[in-house]
Formats: sequence, C-alpha cells, structure tokens
Amino acid sequence: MKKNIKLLQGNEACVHGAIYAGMNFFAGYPITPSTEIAEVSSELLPKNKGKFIQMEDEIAGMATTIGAAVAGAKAMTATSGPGFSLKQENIGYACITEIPCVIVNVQRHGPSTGLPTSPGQGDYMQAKWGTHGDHPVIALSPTTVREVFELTVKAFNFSEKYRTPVILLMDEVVGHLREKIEIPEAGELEIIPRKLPTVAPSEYKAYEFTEDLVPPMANFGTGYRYNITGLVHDETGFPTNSTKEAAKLLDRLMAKINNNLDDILIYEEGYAQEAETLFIAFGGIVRSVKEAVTTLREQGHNVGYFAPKTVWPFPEQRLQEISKNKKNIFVAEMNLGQMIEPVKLAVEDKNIVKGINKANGEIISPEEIIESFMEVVKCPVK
Amino acid sequence: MKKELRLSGSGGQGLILAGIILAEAAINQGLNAIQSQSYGPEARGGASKAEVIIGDEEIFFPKVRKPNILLALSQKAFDQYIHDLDSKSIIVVDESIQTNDKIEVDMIYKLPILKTASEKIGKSMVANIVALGVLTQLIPELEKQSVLDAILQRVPQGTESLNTTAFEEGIQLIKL
Amino acid sequence: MDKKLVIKPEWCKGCGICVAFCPKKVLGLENGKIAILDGDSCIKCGQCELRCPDYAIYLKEV
Amino acid sequence: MRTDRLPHIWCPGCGHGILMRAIAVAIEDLKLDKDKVCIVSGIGCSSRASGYMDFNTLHTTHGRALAFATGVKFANPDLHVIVVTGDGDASAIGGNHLIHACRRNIDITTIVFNNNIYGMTGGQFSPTTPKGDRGTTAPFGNIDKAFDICSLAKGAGATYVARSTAYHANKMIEYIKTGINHKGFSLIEGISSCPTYYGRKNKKGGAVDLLNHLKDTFVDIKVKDKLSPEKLENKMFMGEFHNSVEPEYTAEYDKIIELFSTGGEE
Repeated sequence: MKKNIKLLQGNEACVHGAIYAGMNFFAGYPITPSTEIAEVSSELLPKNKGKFIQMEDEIAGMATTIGAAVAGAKAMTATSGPGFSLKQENIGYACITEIPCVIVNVQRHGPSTGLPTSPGQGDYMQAKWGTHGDHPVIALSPTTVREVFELTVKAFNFSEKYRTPVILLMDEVVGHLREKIEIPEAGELEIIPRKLPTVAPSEYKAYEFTEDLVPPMANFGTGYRYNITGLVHDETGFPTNSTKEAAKLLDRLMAKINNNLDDILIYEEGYAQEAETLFIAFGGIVRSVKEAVTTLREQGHNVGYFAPKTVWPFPEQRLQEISKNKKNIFVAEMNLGQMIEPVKLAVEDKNIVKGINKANGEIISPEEIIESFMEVVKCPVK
Repeated sequence: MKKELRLSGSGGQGLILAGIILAEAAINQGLNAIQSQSYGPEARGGASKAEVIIGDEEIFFPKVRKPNILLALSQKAFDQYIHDLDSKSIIVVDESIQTNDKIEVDMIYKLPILKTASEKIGKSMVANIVALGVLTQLIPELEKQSVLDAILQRVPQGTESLNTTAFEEGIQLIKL
Repeated sequence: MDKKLVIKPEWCKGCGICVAFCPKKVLGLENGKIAILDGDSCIKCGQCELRCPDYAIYLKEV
Repeated sequence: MRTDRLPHIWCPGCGHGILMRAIAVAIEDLKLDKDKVCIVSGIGCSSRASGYMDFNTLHTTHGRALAFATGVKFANPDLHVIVVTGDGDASAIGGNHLIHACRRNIDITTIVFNNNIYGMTGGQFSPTTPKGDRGTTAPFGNIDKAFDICSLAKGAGATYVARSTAYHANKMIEYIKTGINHKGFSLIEGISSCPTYYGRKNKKGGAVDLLNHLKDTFVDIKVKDKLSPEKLENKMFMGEFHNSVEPEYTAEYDKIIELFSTGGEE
C-alpha cells in the first residue's frame, strides 16, 4: 500500500526524477543550496551504471555535461546563483549547437554570494537572458517535492524532444523541503528518447531543416562523423559567415520552441477564470499563494491563482485569456519584480498589476499576501 | 488537524534527524507532513532547528509560524526560538535550561532529557531519541509504534536496542 | 614502390617553407605559388610535404 | 582531412598547418577507426583544426575544450579523444581545466599548438610569450614570466609529457602516436610559429626564419648532459619529459560501477 511513498527533500527528488528519466551522467561543482543533488547523484548514478564527476569549477561542470550528451548520455548538472552565472556561456553553446541537457538552478538570495542558505527567485530573468545573444530557453519551476520529480522528467523530455538545454529553476524553499512523495511506477510517466538519424552517414546533415525543425542528433562514435561548433553554421554543421545562414539558424532555433507552446507550457490554476483578483507566483511562493487564496476564499473574497510551471516561455496567451475580467492582479515573487514584466505584457490593463516582493532571503508568507490584498481592496486605486 | 513543531538545540544534537523521523512516522500513518531545517553556520554548532508540520490536509506554507510544541535542548536555542508562542503552545526543555516565568504558554515541561541519555542510557548522543519519546506522548495523533518504526529505519545498524531503550525512557519521562 | 612529387598550387599560400628546406633546390615560387623548377633532382625525401602548412605539396605513391 | 574544407584559414607560413598534419599522420599510422576518433578544440587559431579533420569534431568555447572532452571521454571511454588547443586557450583561460585533467589522469591526448601569442585576436601576448617580447597589449615588452606548459602538465600529474616543434615534425608525429597509445593523460606541446603577428612584432622574420629559429634553438632533452655549457646557451629543450603508468580515471570509475552497481535504484 505505501510501498512507493517516501519523505524526500526536493533536491533528492530531483535526482530520483532524473534517474527515472534516464539520466546516466552528472557533472557539477558543489554549491549551496543545490549540493544534495550532486551528493545523491554521486551515490545513485554508479549504482545504476551511470557516471558522476565532480569538476574543478562550475564552467567545467556545464562543459562536461554537454560533452557527455554529445557522446550519447542523458546528462544533467546542478548549481545555484553564482554557479548559474558562471555556466551561462556554455548554456548558450548548448542552445546554438542544440545539445540536449538539463541544468538545475536551486535559487538562493543574490546578487553575488548574497545569502547562500536562504531562498530567492532573483534568477528568473537570468534564466531567459543570462547567456548572450538571442536564443531559445525552456525553464520549468516546481512548487512541491512531487512536482520536482515530475518536472525533472519533463525537463529531460523537452531537452531531447526539442534538442535544447532545459533549465529546472528551483528555489531553496522547495530544494530543501522534505515532503511526502509517491514515486511513480516505471512506465507511469512518459520518457522521450533522443531522435537519432535514420539515414546513412553519407546522407546525414547534422543541422538539417526538417519539417519539425528539430534535426535528428547522431551521438559521437556511432559512425556519423560531423562537426559541432558554437560558430554560426549551416545545415552541414560547418561554420559560415553568411548573414543569411545566421538568420536562418536563429529563426529555426526560436521557431522549434515557439511552434510547440501547446506542448511546452504547463501551468496550474485555481478559480483563475472566475476570480476578481488573481494571484500569480512560481516555485516555492505558490505554496504561500495557495494558502492565502484558501484563507481569503473562506472569508468570502473572490480570489484565484495562476501558477506557471513553465516559466519560460511565459504562458502569455493563457494569462491574457483569464485576465480580462480582473480587478486586481498580484504577482508575488522573492525578488524585486521580475515575472511581473511578462505578466504586464500579457495583461491589457497594466494598472491592475501589482507586485508583492520580498528580496531579503525570507519566503513571502500567506499573511503578507493577504495583507497586500487587504490594503488594495480597502482603498482601491483608480 | 494541523500540528506545528519546532525542535531546537545545539548543532550535532541530532534534532534534524528527530524532525525527519517525526515526519516519516506521520506519513507512514497516512498523514501529511513536511520538514525543513536551518542551514548554514548555525547548523554546525550554534542554535540549530528543525521544523515539522503534521496535518491531515495538504500543507502549503512550509514554515512554522505558531509552534504547537517548542523543544529546546540548549539555552541558546531556547532564547533564540522562544518567539511566536502563544497561550496554546507547549514548551519542552531540558531541565538544565533557565526559563522565564513570565512566558505565557499552556504548559512548560522541564525534563532531564540530556541526563537520561548520558547517565541512564550512557550515550549522550541518543538525547534526540529520548526527546522523541517525550514528543510522542505530547502528539496524540502519532502512534507510538510508527514513531519507533521510523526511528529504527533511520538509526545505524547495531544501535536498534539502544535507541529503543532511549525512546522508551523518553516516554517514561512524561506521564500524562 | 615509386613516388611522385605532386603540387596543388590552389592550396599554396606562398610561404616558401618548402623551397627553403628542400635539400636539392627542386622548388620555387612562381607568381607567389609553388612550382617544381627542377623535378629531375628530386630525391623524394619528403621534407617539403612534412613542413608544408597548406598540404599543397606531397609525394604520391605510383 | 576534410579536403573540401581546404585551404584552411591560417596565414601563410603558419606552423599550425604542419602540426595538424602531424596529428592526421599519427592517426593514420596507428590505423585508428575514424568513427572512434573525437577531436575537441576550444577557441583560437589552433582550435580551428577540428573543422578540417574528418572525425567526430567538437569545436567548443574558449578555454573549455578539456572540460568538454572530459565529458565525451567519460561518457564513452571507447573513443580516442584528442584535444587540440593553443597556448592561450590551454594555459590562460583554460589553465584550471588543464591542471585538473592532468590530475585525474583521464585518457585524453592533448596537443598544444604553442605559437607564443594570441593570433586570432591580432597578436596580444599570451602566458607563453617570452619575457621582454612584444605583443599588441605589450607594446613596451612583456613583463610577465612565461609558463612552461610541459612542466606545468607534469607537475599537475599528466603521465605522458613531450614537446616537439613545427620544424621537428617527424618527432611531433612520433610523440603524438605515443600519446594516443598511452593509457592516461598525455600532453604533447608543439612549438608553432606565427609569422603574421609574433614574427613581425618581434622582428624575428618570416615563416622560414621562424622555422630555422626552431631548428637552431631546440635540442633534445636526451643530449642535454652531453653538451657543453657554451653549446647550451640560449637553447631550449624538446623530447619526452615524462612517461609513467598510473591508474586511469575512466577505468577507476568503471571499478566503482562494477563494485556498487545494483542494477536498480536504491
């Protein structure tokens, strides 16, 4: 009856989810508050015939993860703020070379060393814009330990399906929380394998414009000798200085994500359609929002919530649909106002959008959310 | 039902493990439970704390706001975590701790937890398990057997009888 | 097996390394590109091939 | 070679072409399966080599080739992983990865094309630019002390370390072959020549002069003790500096898998 029920920390659940998804390689560097992901990986991977390597720094952790993926592995790395900054260049490399891999960022307070053991959500914009140049990004943000497991599986699936690095944007609240989780049985969740080439090596074009815009990927050592480069490249994979090819490549990289938003966008809603007031949050703060909404509804207030799990791309269209009848929209986040930007872009009347922000290393409490709501409701802005 | 617990003491007293054991005992009984703890320097020798919330419904906000029970095994921890209590709270402290008489709570238990571990059982490191015996008496929703099972799942092999004794001694310390 | 000296002027960048290190003065540059000036003196030592940075000269087995 | 990609982008008389040929000849002589060879490079003149060689080729980010290569090799130890890097790529921005790859003794063959300068960006001094020499960022002469990459690698734990030059191309081929066959981390430094920037900036002449300079300057470490102090004046050394057998990283990890793998989670 209780065979698969466990008390697991978010960070531990991430590793269990990754192994469920087929992770067989982890490279990283210890950093609070993500270190348990490396620790648990170092134990579970060799037990499952996988490999773990502790690298000399964060940059190497990212590079080695990509290298392993090129050789056929399902690879992951995990880090936190300062390490996420250091990994950015190679994340961009994985974007343009279309190497599937998963990067976990257990967000802590920043900038710089900040408050290493305290939660933050200040890396929201960095997850999208951290590496230079335009590039596609998928970032997922879990709220519960069970969701950490499920979204880690999703992260691997998206990375393979769309040949792109996927960021699991956790925060310390969820990473360090121990909670009840029922581990899914084998086969319960879908696992998407890498799309390998079906043509002969002589026919293979590593970056071919296929109909779905995601070219099949040959793993090194399997007879398909080709070139991978971070330089702008044509369909063959070799560098080119052609401005036409540069535009074509970038268009395809963006389109392969933007054409599949129905598949990629995941969000949770509670009374979101009917409510007069909508609360929006991601990651650990969704817990506070849900408690605040429960309390406020018990008191007779018509409130609801919208919690994006796919935080990049932002579920703009859905928010646009549900925000039409709203009097107030609150965006609660452990930063000084980052997700509020895409929210404002989606909502027609920008004046109804207000931030509930806290960037001192403390989680926003349900009481603080209720207080912000009461202040506005009592003296509504014109 | 929702019970919020704050277990505090000095780093190394095993209170985080005690918190994990309580949460595991609860979920093994089909209840919900979450556990969080203090990280960083204070977890390594200062005043460390573990928080546990047990309930029969989904638990959203993960932090303890009004502890139903505060356990303190060191003076520093007691002084640091005494806030947020109200008239319904229960305090469990080691007898060595100086408490302030003006605290308005439901009940203060001053018990020889550390001494029981070090003198009666002869291993000061089982003080956390003695404390678990005390707490089990104070949380009627938790079954004694499920807490004991959770303890035996987590303690090192070969120390099962020692820890069972410590747990039983803890129960003996508090007769309701 | 006999060897034959082959040049690929289209790859040659005219650095002159092969010319300088040829022990028999077989080679020269014409219009900035490699040229065989005295093929009969070639002893097939391969010094030119070994150090040509542009693979514009090599010994082919015939 | 991917002949359809030639001629390459390197300047006339650049030593890199000679060194790249040495790698190709070494691989051919060893009769390695081309599908099982992986060339990894970073950024810089040297690192363009990967694009011209007909193997599995990975052109990565500046300084990080060894970290990428570690991932490739560790994930698939059946591959012959060869890193082509430059003096700046390997010992400045990638210095940390270099010393740690040496320390792990992972079975990667690293070939450093050392031309003592940053060529791709137009001639700035590098960690191997000799003291006093000029670069575009050392207009008054470089005051930094130069790295000896071979000593660095040996000190960090590489188990095969050798040096040759673009002039001594046959020796280069020989050392690369030994390095590829060596089970462990091997580093072969190939002293290259940059007529365009280094030669011009330091008034050391053109392509031929620079190769003659290599010919006259480098003596085999084996004859060091046999030469008089006068003959050793202003000389530098090439040859095999270190060759030892030590546990190799991927093999050691395979032992862990063998001992602890249970076939299932937990």
